[in-house]
Amino acid sequence: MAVKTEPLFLNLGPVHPSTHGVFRMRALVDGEVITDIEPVFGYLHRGIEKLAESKSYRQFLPLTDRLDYVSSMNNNMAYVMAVEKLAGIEVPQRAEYIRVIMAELQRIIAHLLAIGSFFNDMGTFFTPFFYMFIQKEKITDLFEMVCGQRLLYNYMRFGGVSHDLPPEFIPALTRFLDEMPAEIKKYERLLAENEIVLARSKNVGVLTREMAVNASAAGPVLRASGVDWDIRKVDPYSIYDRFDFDVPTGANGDCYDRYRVRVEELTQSLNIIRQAVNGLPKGKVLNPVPLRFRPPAGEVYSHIEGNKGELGFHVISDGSDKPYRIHVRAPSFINLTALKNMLIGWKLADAIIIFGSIDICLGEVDR
Amino acid sequence: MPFKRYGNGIARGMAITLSHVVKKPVTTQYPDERLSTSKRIRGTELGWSAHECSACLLCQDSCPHGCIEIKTSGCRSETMPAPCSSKCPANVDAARYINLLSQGKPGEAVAVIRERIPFPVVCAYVCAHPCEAACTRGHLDEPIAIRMLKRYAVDNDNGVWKSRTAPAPPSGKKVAVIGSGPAGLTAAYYLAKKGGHSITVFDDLPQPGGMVRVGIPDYRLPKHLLDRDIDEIKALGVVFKMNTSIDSAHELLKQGFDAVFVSIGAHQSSRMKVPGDDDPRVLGGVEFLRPVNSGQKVEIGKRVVVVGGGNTAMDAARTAVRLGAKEVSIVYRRSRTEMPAANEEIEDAEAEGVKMMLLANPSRIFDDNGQLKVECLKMRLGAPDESGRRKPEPVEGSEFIVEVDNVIAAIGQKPVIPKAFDFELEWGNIKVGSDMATSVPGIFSAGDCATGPATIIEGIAGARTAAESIDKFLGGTGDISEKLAEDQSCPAGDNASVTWGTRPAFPMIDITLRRTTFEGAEKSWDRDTAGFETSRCLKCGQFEVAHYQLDAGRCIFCGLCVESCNFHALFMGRGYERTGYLLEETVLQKEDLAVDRLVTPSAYYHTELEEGLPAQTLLVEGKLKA
Amino acid sequence: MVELLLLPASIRSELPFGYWLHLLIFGLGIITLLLTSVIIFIWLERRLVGRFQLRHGPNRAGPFGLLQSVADVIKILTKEDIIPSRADKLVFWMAPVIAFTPVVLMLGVVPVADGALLADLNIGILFVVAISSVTSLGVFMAGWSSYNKYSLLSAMRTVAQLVSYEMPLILSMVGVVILTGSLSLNEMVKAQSIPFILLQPAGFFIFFTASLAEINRTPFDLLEADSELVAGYNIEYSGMKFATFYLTEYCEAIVLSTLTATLFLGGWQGPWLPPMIWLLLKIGLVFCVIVWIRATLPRLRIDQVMNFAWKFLLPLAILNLLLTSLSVIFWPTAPAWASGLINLSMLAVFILVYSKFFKPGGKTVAV
Amino acid sequence: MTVQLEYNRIVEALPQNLASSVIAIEDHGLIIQPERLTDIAAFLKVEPGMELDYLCSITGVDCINYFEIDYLLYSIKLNHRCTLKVRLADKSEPAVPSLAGLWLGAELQEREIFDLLGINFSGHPDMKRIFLWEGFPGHPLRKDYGHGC
Repeated sequence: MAVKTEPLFLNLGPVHPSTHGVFRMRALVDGEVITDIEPVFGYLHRGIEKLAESKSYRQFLPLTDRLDYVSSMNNNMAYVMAVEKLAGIEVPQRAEYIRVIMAELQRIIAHLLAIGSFFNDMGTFFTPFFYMFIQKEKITDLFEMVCGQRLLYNYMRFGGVSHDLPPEFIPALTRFLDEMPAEIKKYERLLAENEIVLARSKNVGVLTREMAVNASAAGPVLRASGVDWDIRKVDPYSIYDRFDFDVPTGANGDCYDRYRVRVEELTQSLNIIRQAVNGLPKGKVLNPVPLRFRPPAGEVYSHIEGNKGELGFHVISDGSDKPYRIHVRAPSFINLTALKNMLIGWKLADAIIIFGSIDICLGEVDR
Repeated sequence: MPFKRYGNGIARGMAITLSHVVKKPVTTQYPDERLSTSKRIRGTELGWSAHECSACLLCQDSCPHGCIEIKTSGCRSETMPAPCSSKCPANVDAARYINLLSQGKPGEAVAVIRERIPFPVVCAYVCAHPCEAACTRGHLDEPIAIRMLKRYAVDNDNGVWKSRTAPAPPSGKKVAVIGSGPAGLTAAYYLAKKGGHSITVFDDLPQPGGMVRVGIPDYRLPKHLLDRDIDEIKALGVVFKMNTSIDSAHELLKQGFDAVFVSIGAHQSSRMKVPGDDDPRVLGGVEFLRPVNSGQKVEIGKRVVVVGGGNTAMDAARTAVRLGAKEVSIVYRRSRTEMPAANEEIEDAEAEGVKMMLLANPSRIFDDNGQLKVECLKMRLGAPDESGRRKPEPVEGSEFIVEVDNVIAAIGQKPVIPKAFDFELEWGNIKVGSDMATSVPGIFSAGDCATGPATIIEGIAGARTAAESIDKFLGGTGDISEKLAEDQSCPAGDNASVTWGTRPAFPMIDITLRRTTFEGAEKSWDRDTAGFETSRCLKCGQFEVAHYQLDAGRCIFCGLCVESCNFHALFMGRGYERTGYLLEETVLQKEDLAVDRLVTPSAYYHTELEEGLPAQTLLVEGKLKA
Repeated sequence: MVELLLLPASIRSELPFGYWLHLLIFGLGIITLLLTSVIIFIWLERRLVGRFQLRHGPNRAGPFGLLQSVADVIKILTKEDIIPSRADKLVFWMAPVIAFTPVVLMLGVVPVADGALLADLNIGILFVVAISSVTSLGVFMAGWSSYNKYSLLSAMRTVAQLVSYEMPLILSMVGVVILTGSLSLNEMVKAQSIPFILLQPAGFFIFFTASLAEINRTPFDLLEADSELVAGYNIEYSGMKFATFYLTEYCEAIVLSTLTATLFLGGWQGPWLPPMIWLLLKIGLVFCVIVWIRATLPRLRIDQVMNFAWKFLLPLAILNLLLTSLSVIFWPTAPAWASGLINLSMLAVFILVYSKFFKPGGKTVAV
Repeated sequence: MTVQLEYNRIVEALPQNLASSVIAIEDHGLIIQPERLTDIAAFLKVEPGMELDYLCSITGVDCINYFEIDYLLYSIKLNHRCTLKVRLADKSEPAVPSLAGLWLGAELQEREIFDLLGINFSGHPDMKRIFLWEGFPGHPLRKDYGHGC
C-alpha cells in the first residue's frame, strides 16, 4: 500500500542556532532527507561596497573590520595591502612582521571558532567550543594589548600598523605559543577520532576536487578537497616567502577533512608566528601617509589567504581621495556556491554540519 | 598530507573531559578586575583637551561616521602658534599672513613676513620651506603652498610696512659684519635698524648676497629681486666694503669695531674621496655654480654626471642643462624618496631632462685615452638601521662604467675658515653658544660657517639671535621684534568645514625656454589661485573652540580621530563598558579623566606624546605596574 | 517522617488507617523528593557541565549558585503562557500532563529500603516498562499539536527512537529478572548481594545505553537537537507548560538513574550508611555519568540511532538473554566471577565483531 | 608567485574567429566583445598552456559611460592568472552572457552584480536579486543611484 506523502518546506533561519548569523535556507525535505534547497541572502546586507564610494580611503578602514567580524585583522590587511599596491606605499619591515603575526593569530581565532561551532552543530554540548574559546580569549587579550579593541581591531594602516607592540606583548605571545601545541593536541584527542564524529562527518557532504575548483571554493574548503592552493604559498604576499610552513590538504573533501585541515592549519599558523617572532626586526612601524591621500588613477586586485579562503579587494581609483569602486572577493560568499550541490540527498542533521564545515561569516556573505 | 592519527576514540575523549573537572575554572573578568590587568589603548571614552585643540577639524574629517561636531567662536584667547610658524626657524607667522592674504591684503602679508626677516623676496622664491613640511594640511592631503603664497604676496607688495617703522636713533657703536650672505645682512639689518649701530659689511665677492647670489641660479632667483631686499638694507646706511678679504676678525676689533659678526658661509665643495677625483674635469658643485652665477662664461661638456641628491646637485644639473649639456644625469646612492632635495626641485629637474641614476655610487674616476670615465657601483637598500632609514649597501660585482665629459660633485660643502681667525671649531664649523657668541669675546657668528651647510631661513634665524646678542653686548636692549601688520581676524562660520581640493599646480614657463635660458622658471599665481590656496588653510590655532561634541551613539571607537590629531588634544581613555552614553560623560576633559583610566603614553604611536601629556598622567606607569 | 518511611510495611499496615496513611506518606514523599531533587539535579548538572568545560557554572544566586534553579523556576512560572493560534489546543494542553504523570508513577515501585516502597507489586518491573512508554505519547502529542515543522520532525523522531529502544531496554531487564527469579523490584534488590553490574556487564551496558535514548540524552538527544531542530518538540511551549516538559525530562533522568541503581547497582544495599542514603548516592553517581557523557559526546544522526538500536543493541540483548538463560539452566552453581567474565567477554567479542562492519559517514539518498 | 599571463600570448593562442573579438589589450585586462565572452572563456578553460580553470572573482563597475565587468581567472595547475573584461555600452538594458554554465562559481557572483548593478546575465539558471528584496527600487552600485550618505 502506497502511503501518501508530501514534501515539507522547512525554513532554516534566518534565526536559527546553527546558521552562524542570519543566513537562511529554504529547504524542501522528504522526511529527514533534503531534496532541494535555496539559500536566501541579504539579511545582513549593509552596502559596504557602496559606502566605500562615499568615504575616503582611510575612513573606509574601520568598515573592513565589519566584513568578516571574526577576522578583522585579515580584512584590514587585505584592504591596506590593496591600497598600498595601488598607491605604491612602502611598509617598514617591522610592520610587515607585525602584520603577519596578527594575521596568523587572527587565523587561529577564526579556525578555533570554526571548529568549535562545527562541533556544536554536531551536538556536543559546548565543551570543545569552550576549550577553544579560552585560547581564543587569550589571543583577544593579545590583540587588546596592541590595539585596544577586542573584536573590531582597525589596527592596520596604509604604510604599516597603527601602534607599535607594547613591551609586554612578545613575552605574552611566547607564553601563548608555548602552551598552544598541547592545547591543539587536546582538541584532537578529545574528538578527532571519536567514533560518533567519524560516523557523522566522514564521507558526509563530499565536495569533489573538480566541483570545488569549478565552484570557486577557496581556503580550507578547497584544500580539504585535495587542491594544494594556498595564496600564502602560490602567490606569497607581504613576507610570507620568508617562512617555512606546510599547506595541509585533505583527500576526500568531506566534512571531516575540512575540520582536520583547519586543525592542521592551527599548527602551521603557530609555526609561522614563531618564525616571525624570532625574525622581528627593530625600527618604525608606520610610514605615515596623508589622511586623505590620493592614489593615482588605476585599478588593483590584491588578495590574501583569509581564514575562509582567498580574500581579495578590487580597488578602482579615479585619482580622487575616495575610491571609485571597491569590490570585495568574499570567500564566505563564494564558498556557498556549492552548498546546494553538497546538501541535496543528505539528512537534515547532515545539512547542519555540512553548512557548519564550510564556515561562513554572514558579515562577509552579505557585506 | 595524511592527518595525524590519535586513536582511542570515545574513551580518550571521555578521559579528557573528566580530567578537566579538577582543573581551575577559567572565567571572564569583571570590569573592575579588568582595569588592573590589561592595558587598553582604545576604550570607550574619548578625552579632549580644549587647551591643546587647535580647531583644525582633522578629527572631524577623519571620522568615518561624522560623529564629531566642532563649533568655533572668534579668535583664540590664549595664543597657540600654528605648526607652520613654530617650525619655521625664524618663526615667520605664516598662518597670519595666509589669513591676511585670504582677505586680499598682500601688502599686509609682506609686513607680517617683514616682522621676522629682512629677506621676504628671497625667501618667497627659494626658501626651503620647513613650514610646509610641518603644515597640518600636509597631514591631511598636501601642505599649503606657503612659499608660493609668499611669492604671490611679494609680487603684489604695496610696501605698506615701510610707513609703520622707523630706524632707531644712532647708538654710536660700530659693528663689522664679515660676509654679506643672508645671515650677515640679516644681522646688519637688525643691528642698524633696531640697535642704531653703524655697520660695515666686508665681503671678498664683488657684490653682496653671498651664497644666495653665487650659489642660486638665475632661473630660480633673478638677481634684481635679490637686489630688492639688499636695497632695503643699503637704505639703512649700512656700508658695504666689497672685494675686501678679511684675514682676521681680531684685526677688526683692534681697528675700532665694537663687535664683529662672522658669517663667511660654506663655499667649498666636499670631495668625493674616490680615486681620480682630482681630475680637472671633476668639478665641485659650488665651484661650478659660482662663475655661472657671477655672469662669467662657463664651458661644460656634452655629457655631465652630477653626484649627490641635494638642492645643490639639482641646481648644478639644471644649470648644466641650460649651459648646453646634452645628457645630464644625477647619481645618487639611495632611492628617490631619500633624496634630501625638495621634491619640486627634483620634479623640475626631471622635467628638464635630467636623468636619475638612483641606487648607484661612483667608485672610481679615470681617464681612458682622454675620455673621462666614471665607474659606478650599484647599491641596494639594506636592513633598516636603528633610525629606521635603510642603509645603502654596495652590490658586489655590479660595476658599470659611464662615459662623461664632466663630473660635478655636489655632495656637500664646508666652510673655509682662515687660520688667523683662531676660533674654537667643532666639526669644521665655528663653535658658537646658544647666543651665537664664539670663543672670542665680542665676536659672534651664525650662518653656514657656524652650522654647516644649511638653509637660508636657518641662516637668517641664527643671525637674528646673533643680532640680539650683539645688541645686548653693545649695551642695547637686545629687542629686535617688530609689529608691522594688523592682526588676523576670525569671522564666525569661517571654520565650519574643511575646504576640499588639491594644491594648485605651480605655473612654469615653456619647457624649451626652461632648458635654454636662465629666465625665471616659475611664474607667480594669479589672484584666484592664491585665494583658493588660502582657503585650503585649516587655520589651526586660530579659533577658539566653543563646543566640542561627540555623538557617542554612533561612535565606533575606531581611534582614527585620535591618530589624526597632530596636537594631542584627543586621546582615548581605557574605561570599560561605561553604562551611560551621555555626551557629557564620553567626551571628557583631559583633567577629568581619573588617573588610572589613562593609557600609558608609550602605547601611542605618537611617541612624542609623552612630553605632551600633563605631568600627572605619567603616574599611570607606576600605577599599572603595581 | 523519615522513620515512618523506613518502617517495614507490615508494621505500618497495622497502624490505624495504615493503608491510606502509607499511600499518603509515600505519595507525598515521592513527589516532594522528586521535585526537590529535580531542582538540585538541574543545579548539579549545570555546575558539573561547567566544570567539565572549565567554567564555574552558576555561582551567583545563593551559596554555590544553589538558588539558581529556584530563580529559574520563578522566572519560568511568571512567563506568559503562549499557545500558537493554529495549534490543536486540547492536545497542546494535555501533552505536558500526559508526559509528566507516568514518570512519577514509575517511582512507586522502587524501594528506598527493604520493603519501603509505595506498592510492592509483584510485577513491578513490568509496571515500569508499561508506564514509561506513555511519556513518549505525551512528547509526540506536544510535537504534533504545536503546528510547527520543527516540533513535528522532533515528534516523528521521538516515536521512531523510543519504540526502537524499548526492545533492548526490556530484553536487558529480562536478564536481571532471570537471575532474580522475580518481577518485584524489592526482590531484585534483595537478590543483589553482588551488584548485577558485575554479573551482567553486557546487560548493564545495554540498559544504560537504551535508557539514555529513552530519556533523550546525548548522544541520542535527537528530539531536542538544538542545532538542528532549535528546541524540538517543546519549541512552541512557554511558561508553566514548558516547565512541565523541562521537569519531565529531568524526572525521567532521575527515574532512569534510580532504575539503573536498583537493577544493577544494588539499589539501597550497602554497608554502614542507611539504605536510603545509599540509593541517593547511587542515583547521583549514575546521573553524573549521564552528565559526563553529555559534556563529551556529539549526537548521532537519526538513521545511525536506529541502526544502533536494531543492528547492535537488539542482537546484543538477545544474545545476552540467551547466554544468561543457558547459564542459569546448565550451570546454576557458577561462581559470580565466572558468569561475570563470560558476560563481559561476550560483550567484548560482540563489539569487536561489530566494529568490523562499522563504516563511518553515511550515504546520500538519491533525489 | 602567481604569474600574470601576457595578454599578447593569449591573443596569439586564440583561434582566428575568437581573436577577432578581442577589442583591446590594457594593463589590467583583455577587453573582449561581450557576445563572445562564453566562447573565449570556454576556450581558455581547457586550452593547454592556459587552463584557466578557476574563476576567482567577478567585479562589476559602473564607469559612467559604460558598464565594465572584470573576470579574474586562475589556473590552479599552472599558477597563472588573467583578467577578462567586457564593456557594455548599452546602459539602459545591459546584458552579458552568463558564465554559470562553465563555472558554478559564477552563479552567486553574477546574481550579486545583477542585484547591485542591474546587469542581466543571459543564460543564468536563476537570475534574481540576491541581497536586496524583489521590488527594491534601483540598483545601488550604479553611480546615478542616490547621493551617497
